[in-house]
Amino acid sequence: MAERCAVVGIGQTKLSKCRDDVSMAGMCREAAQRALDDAEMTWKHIDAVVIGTAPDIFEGVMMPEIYLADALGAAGKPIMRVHTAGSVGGSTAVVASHLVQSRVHERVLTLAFEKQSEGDTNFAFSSGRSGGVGAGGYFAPHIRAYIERSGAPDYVGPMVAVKDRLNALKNPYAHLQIPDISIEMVLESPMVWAPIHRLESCPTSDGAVAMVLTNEAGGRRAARPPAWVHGTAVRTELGWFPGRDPVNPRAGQDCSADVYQQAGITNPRLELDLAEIYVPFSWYEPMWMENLGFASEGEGWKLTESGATSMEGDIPVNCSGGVLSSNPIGASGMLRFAEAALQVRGLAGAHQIDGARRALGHAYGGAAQYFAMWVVGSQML
Amino acid sequence: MTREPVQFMSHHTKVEYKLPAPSLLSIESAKQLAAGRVVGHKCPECGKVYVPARGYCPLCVIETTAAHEVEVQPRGIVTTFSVITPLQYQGQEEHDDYAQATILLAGTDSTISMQRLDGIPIDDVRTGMRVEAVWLPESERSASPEGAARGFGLGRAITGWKLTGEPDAPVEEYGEHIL
Amino acid sequence: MATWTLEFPYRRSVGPVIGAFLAGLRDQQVIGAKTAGGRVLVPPLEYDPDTGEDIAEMVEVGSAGVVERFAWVAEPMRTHPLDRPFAWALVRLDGADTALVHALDAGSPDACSKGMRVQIRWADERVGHVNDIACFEPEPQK
Amino acid sequence: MRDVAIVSFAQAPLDQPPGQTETMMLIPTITEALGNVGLTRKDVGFTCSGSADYLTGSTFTFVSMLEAAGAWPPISESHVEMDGAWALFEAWVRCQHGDVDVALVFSSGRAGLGHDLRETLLFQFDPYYLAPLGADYVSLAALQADAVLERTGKTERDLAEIVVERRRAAKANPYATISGDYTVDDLLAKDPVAGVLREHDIGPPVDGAAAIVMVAGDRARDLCDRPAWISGLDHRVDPHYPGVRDLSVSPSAKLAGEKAGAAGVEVAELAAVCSHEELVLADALGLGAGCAINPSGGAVVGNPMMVTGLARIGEAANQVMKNGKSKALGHASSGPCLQQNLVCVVEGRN
Repeated sequence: MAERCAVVGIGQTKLSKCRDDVSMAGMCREAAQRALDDAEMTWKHIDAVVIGTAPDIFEGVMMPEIYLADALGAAGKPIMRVHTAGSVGGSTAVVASHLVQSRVHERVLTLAFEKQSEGDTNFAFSSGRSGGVGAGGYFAPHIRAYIERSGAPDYVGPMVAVKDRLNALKNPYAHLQIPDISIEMVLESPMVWAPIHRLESCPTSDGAVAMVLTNEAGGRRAARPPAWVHGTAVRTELGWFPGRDPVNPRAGQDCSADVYQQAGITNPRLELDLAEIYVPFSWYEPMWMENLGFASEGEGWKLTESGATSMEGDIPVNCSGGVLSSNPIGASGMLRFAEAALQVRGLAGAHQIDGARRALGHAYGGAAQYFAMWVVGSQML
Repeated sequence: MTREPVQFMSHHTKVEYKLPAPSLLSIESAKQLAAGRVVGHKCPECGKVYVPARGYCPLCVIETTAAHEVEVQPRGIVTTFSVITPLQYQGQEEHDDYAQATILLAGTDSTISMQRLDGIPIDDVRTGMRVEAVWLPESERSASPEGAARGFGLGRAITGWKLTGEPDAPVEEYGEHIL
Repeated sequence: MATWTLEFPYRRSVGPVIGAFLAGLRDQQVIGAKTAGGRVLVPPLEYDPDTGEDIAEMVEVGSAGVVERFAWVAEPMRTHPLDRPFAWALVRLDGADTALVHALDAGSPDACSKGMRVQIRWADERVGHVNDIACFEPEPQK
Repeated sequence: MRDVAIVSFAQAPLDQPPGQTETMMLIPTITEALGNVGLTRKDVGFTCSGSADYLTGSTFTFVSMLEAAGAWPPISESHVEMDGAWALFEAWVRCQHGDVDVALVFSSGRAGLGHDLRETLLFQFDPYYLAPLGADYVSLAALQADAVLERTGKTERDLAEIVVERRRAAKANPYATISGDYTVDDLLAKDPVAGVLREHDIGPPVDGAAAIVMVAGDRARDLCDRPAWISGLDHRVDPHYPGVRDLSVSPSAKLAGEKAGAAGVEVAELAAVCSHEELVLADALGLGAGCAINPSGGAVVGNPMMVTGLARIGEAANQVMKNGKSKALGHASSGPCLQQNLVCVVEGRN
């Protein structure tokens, strides 16, 4: 029987276009220190560090755990770095939780970051070669296929774009703060990668997020309410093969089935109080609602349209503002995991869902082929 | 003492990589394309046809060789597309909007992505269109694999795809091959 | 053989500690960091490498010091700070407890020795960069 | 802890056809590692790999390596941008949960692609002081070599003797880049590259790929006559900046060795990319005169970066599985001057 795992400390930086006041280490440190403070721990309490970040070319620092060891108080400790494309923040948290569940370590600091302002995201995506279309150019055809397949009305994507930006106004850490956001404003923004408007796509952000994970005994004596890990799962599939369905990838379905099974969930829409889902382009909300089993195939957009995914709905999605409002790429997945945990701890502030007891954190990456998820709850499973 | 703070520093990085020698497979593929032939490999296990050939079937994870070569017609169906407003970054050479299509080649199980369309106004691009290859004049084709797009396409002998003029394909014909 | 070059000018925000060091270099002064335990780190690290704690304060140290170790390079690489034979050196500046890695321009390996006194040769144009230190050179005999 | 053993290890041959991709290097290597113990990709419960984008200057290079892993139907999988030894650590942790019995670990790298690894690895260093200065890993290693020779009283001749021995041992290792009979005087006749280090002291960067199969509990005994049971696995890091450390010693290797139970190993495979690093590591790990060091030749006869550490663990496991040894150690390292170290101790049980 694996050891239980509890999230007892969470910290994040203000997410913004450019954190020009800190170094890379300083930015990571800010999130890590806040997580330690939340857990009422010091650097001495930490047994191991697991970090995650997206491609090294973003910041021009190869294997950044080497240089960040000092800032993360890792001297004399184990430190490792996970990289699973855009899902990395989620996968990193999963690896950290496994270190606790396997009883290899008692208290693990996990952190994910991206300081995109150091370099140029689109340069990095294309490795400086011409013809790069960015993530939006890659995913636009998948989105078009979803719209054609489901017959979703064209305003559903803009609805998501508005909802998540309105949620972001309740999250002081969120990057984009657009108080007058409206469907009209989204539709009037430039069409960057048809059918994706500029305001239907995520920003590029600087930021870091950190969590302190510990075992059952640590969770029981935590300074503040812990979030208990009810299940974790990762799944990966080939990014390309004949007959692949990138719109509703099987790896995502399998991953959610696994994590629900661990958490004892049979009807996610009824049994989960909210979800923090990796939605970098607005249409991914309805697409993932289907992939994650909240709606049957072709019906995901109706959840958005009916308001079910708004903060007032029965399955609120991305109360934090989500990736559409803040996207420090390597950290974006862990932010989803951390926001889910904040909610079940009752510590999400103005974007708190009252009485949230169970929540899903989700991240995806690559060609919609890497998935990482966890379910966290206010009670021990 | 107070002094003007330093907030930023520039870190100019530069590494020169030697490109790996072209593989025998890419040399063969380029040679065939220069001759106006589109070839791929047919997996001996699952029977799927891959164009361009990769030298293995990613589903069966077995290697494929020249013995598994098949020729296919340079025509296919647009399965999905996007209109791109090129992002500008260091190294980007694209500036104007363009449509990029994913094409299911006739007789294959593999789509080729990021393909350029030729003579089709952006507003007229739709899924299901039947297209055929537009070739560089034979004299201008290079039998060298250099400059071939990285894994996405068919090199430079084919410059784009134009309408065949036939009626669009029904979705049943390509719906399983969006990507 | 075909080559391709990955080249990018990263623009790094440096934060207060590294920023203070770089600003000092621009003004021909060397600023170090003192840890809570009293160890003076030069170049200043943002965090105490032993304990992980924040550093306590910034302190000025000397621009000359002692060579702890050196490694002679007869054929410099393109990326090295000097284009003639030189030594990489670990230099402990006066007032510092740790050593700075930089180039020592001493002409020949025989002119380098452990414990020798060296001083900073400042770059003509200083912009707030580690290369504002052009290199180290032997301190003139007093 | 759950009993987990290495049951198979395979490496890609040095001689690869032109234009060979990492994926193509990995496909037969993984097939061989699994096939050695009668397994296929379908039997694998967890896959973990290690690689680094900067070795090819491309982004997301690890994604295409999935095609060698066999990622359809979807698999439970992870990747570290670190030497494959850390992927092995992650897989070992995953095996502790009890629901996964068979794990596949692999790594690959193109350190031999032709770029100057000394330039490429500048990206590994702190981006404010060391990287912009151009303080490359060989130059920093030369400063460490000086510290080591000073503390131990050894000389460049001793370092050359290590290299002569390793190259001789490597004659029996078809995966070694350099092997053969050399004399100390021949080696010392060349001019140093940096400080006391000559070309022979520095493991030549090469392309490489390797795979390890790890199996838990009784299943390991079923698959392998003499599994290499992982009795200890630990990794530690030291502060980054070389000027704050005593370069003549390696506290992180010492600690990792203690935690992993390195005492009493009969064989140690050390990822000492430079000859003097063996001296630091042997001391830190307490390897006595009775311990055979790098019978494969080690990393100084070939450095397939990202694979170097994983291959050391594989070689150590082979000492148990195939050579009847009862306790062997595999080591991996990362960062300048042996900043980060991983120790894996494997044991044979009768």
